[in-house]
Amino acid sequence: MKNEAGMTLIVKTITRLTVGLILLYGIYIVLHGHISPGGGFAGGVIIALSFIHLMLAFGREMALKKLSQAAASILESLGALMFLTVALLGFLGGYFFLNFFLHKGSPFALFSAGIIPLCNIAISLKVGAGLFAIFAALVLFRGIGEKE
Amino acid sequence: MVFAAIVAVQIEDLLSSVIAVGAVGLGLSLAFLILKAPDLAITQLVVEILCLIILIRATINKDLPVIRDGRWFFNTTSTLLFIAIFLMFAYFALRELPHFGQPIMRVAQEYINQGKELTGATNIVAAIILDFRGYDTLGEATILFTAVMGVLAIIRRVGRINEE
Amino acid sequence: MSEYILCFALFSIGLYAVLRKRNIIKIIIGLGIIEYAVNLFFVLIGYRTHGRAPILAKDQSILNMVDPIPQALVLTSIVIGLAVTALIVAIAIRIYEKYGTFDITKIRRLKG
Amino acid sequence: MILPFFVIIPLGAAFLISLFGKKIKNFADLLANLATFSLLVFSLYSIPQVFAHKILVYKVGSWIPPIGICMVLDGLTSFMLVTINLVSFLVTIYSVSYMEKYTDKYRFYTLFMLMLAGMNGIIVTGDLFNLFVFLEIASIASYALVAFGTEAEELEASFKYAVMGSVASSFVLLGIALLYSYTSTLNMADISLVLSGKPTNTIVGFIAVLFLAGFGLKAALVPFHGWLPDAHPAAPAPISAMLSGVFIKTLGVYALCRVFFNILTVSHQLLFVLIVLGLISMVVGAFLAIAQNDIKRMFAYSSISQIGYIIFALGVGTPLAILGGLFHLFNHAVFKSLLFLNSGAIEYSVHTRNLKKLGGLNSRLPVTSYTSLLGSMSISGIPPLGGFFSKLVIIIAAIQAGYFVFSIVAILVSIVTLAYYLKFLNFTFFGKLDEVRLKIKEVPWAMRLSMIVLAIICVASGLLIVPLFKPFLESAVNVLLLGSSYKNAVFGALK
Repeated sequence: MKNEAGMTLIVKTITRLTVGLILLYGIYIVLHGHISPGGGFAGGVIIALSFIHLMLAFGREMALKKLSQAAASILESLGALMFLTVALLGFLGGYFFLNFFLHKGSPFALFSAGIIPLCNIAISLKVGAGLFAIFAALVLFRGIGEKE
Repeated sequence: MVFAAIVAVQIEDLLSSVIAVGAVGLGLSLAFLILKAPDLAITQLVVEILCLIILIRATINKDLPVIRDGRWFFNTTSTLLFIAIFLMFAYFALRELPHFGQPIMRVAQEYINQGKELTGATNIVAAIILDFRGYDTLGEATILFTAVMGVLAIIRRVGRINEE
Repeated sequence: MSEYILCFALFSIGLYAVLRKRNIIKIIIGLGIIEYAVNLFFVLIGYRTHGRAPILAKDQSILNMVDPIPQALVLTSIVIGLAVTALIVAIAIRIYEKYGTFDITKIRRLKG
Repeated sequence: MILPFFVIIPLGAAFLISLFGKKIKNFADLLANLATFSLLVFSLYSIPQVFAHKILVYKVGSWIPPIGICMVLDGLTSFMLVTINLVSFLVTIYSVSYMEKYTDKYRFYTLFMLMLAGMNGIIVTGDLFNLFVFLEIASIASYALVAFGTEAEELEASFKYAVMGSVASSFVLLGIALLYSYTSTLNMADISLVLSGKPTNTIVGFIAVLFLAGFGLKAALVPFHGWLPDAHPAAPAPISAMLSGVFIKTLGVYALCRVFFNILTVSHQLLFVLIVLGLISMVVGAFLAIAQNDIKRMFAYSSISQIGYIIFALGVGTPLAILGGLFHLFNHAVFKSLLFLNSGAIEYSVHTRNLKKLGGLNSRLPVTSYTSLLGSMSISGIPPLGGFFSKLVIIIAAIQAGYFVFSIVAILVSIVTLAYYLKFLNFTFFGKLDEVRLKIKEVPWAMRLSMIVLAIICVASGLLIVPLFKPFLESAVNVLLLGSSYKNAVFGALK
């Protein structure tokens, strides 16, 4: 499998420069989801794309070293559980999915809008890890005899 | 976009047809932007990229003989006839909708008027999907989770344990 | 009106692809096109002439915005479309591995 | 107050199983059984609640319904919840032993729990788009579950099913889009309120046709039935039992009657369409079932035929007919899942499903053979069992409503049903035992237990129809009869 370890030098160099930026952009989109366009889903997909980018450029070992498939699926379950927990915390106020922060913070600030940023983070974790897991599974499938 | 869609369906080479679908998706993303839906434009764009990567992954490096479509004239005509009838009914039904550009906004106006005070989020779409209709979003996250689990389950190399 | 009709035309193209094509990938593409058409239709019905995007700016008092609900719904349905596509592609790859073809008429082990 | 738990419990269980299932042995079995058991308890608890309050509305996130999403508990909801959770509890017990054949058992439980969450979500929701979302959860989980064995046939069946299912979902979503555009709201009661203020016209008919196509595909009515005979046999036996037993009813029949009766308040022409579709399904399903040699394929066609009965009864539309239809729905859920579990048990011990290769299993698999005898007798309408009463009620109601010809057809189909179940019993359990199979043993206790319990319910539903089931069923029927005044009930409960 060594001959598949990535593309040419140019691609690798550019990837090294851009991957960090893509990841940062994804995180930015997630955190500002309640103020500007974007949100957990778009941000999560961007985060997943940054890892997929890495995988396409450097081959699968490199990307899986950063984030293994098992870790990805665990992260995904954690994200899902976190979302459910946020929803369940609404029971503190008596209702499922209640936005339980009493004062919502000043609009336009980063820390505002009650549960919305929390939900965004949970979703992005889930989406990012989940899509990466799908992709890794689809790619790994073609490397015969590697899995298990 | 409609043109690109026709190309995508009719072209014979699979890779080109996948790329044509990409064109449809990007056109859709632009359309969302024109229709004042920036949230959707971003999401559609990135989702489209991901879809394309997955689809190309599925088609690339496979020896693909060009598959000719069925030559039965009858079946194609009947399908087209069915679609034509569907479109005709759709036309009559659509005439009774509110005109383009003037939605009724019964519930939506309340979201716009009070969304900021009630949730504190200035992005009203975010306020709707995560607060007013947060339960839907839980379902949506679950769908993705289901798909991941499904893919991981289908991709397993050995499905059954042989007793023999 | 013409926008709606074009949207339905897109829907029909997808439907045609699903019903008549023999290649599995083409069928998946058809499903994707149907998905796009429905999403586009949702956003179209929410559009308001000279409306603004439903995001408040710092000192904005105009409330002439496009309908935000369809946008929220479409966000959900885009993700649903992605999930379905991923799953079907996974099935298709497995089918390719088992049969060595994407032609649906050659994949006929089941009868009826 | 109990309503959100119908979704939270299976969802939480699914997430936890996927997180810890691989590490801790037997964790998945235990948690899944615990979850389904608690769901059963909750759903039984909902019955007295409905009798006490008639209708309960739960506001998610404390938003008032047209703004937020609400969950509604009424007679029909609690009826469906009891059916689903009863079957799913027994099926989980069964799959503890049965699923040992497959690898990655915890993934199976995760998907199973997600499917259950989807179905419960469909039942409890009071919001149209939310219904669509949960419909998709349940469908996607079922696509994956059908392909769980990852053999060629299973993948092919799953692909066919997934394509048809996605088209169906698109139709439903298009219908919701049109409805939203027309009424500008998504809450079911609110839609009904807006629609009652407008004259009926083409668009409502068009929307109804879209919904009929979408939910009809999910329910496998005859013009749209192509996927079912492939998908149901391909799935592992517990999943076939769930799919045939409750899945097509939840996604197809329940959603269809909720939308048609409570939201759109359909016209007589459309109800007549339902009658015709039901009748065609009945006849075609029964005659195709006779010709099958694969046990599970035969059962799958028989499911189409029985769904035909239910849709036919709903189409007739008189109170008695709806009562019969819902009672038949319950009965069919019980005996069809019993039969699929039996077929799974046969496959488990004999490794074939071909009727021609079976025979004489009576002596080797006593529990399986007696329970499937009961199931078959019940489905083909032998008097003291549940299936007889529900078919009788449907036919009487059809005659009362003046559909003589149709009811004669229904009786004839019932006789055909008896014929093919006799064929099944004859080829499987009686006759000469193959000498190779002298050593096979009865299936493990968990599988036996769930089959026995289902058989007991089969008998009980026939004997106890009057004292126990009638009030229970009637409260469900009343909801459908409410028709457009459903909205008043929901909004009344809010105040």
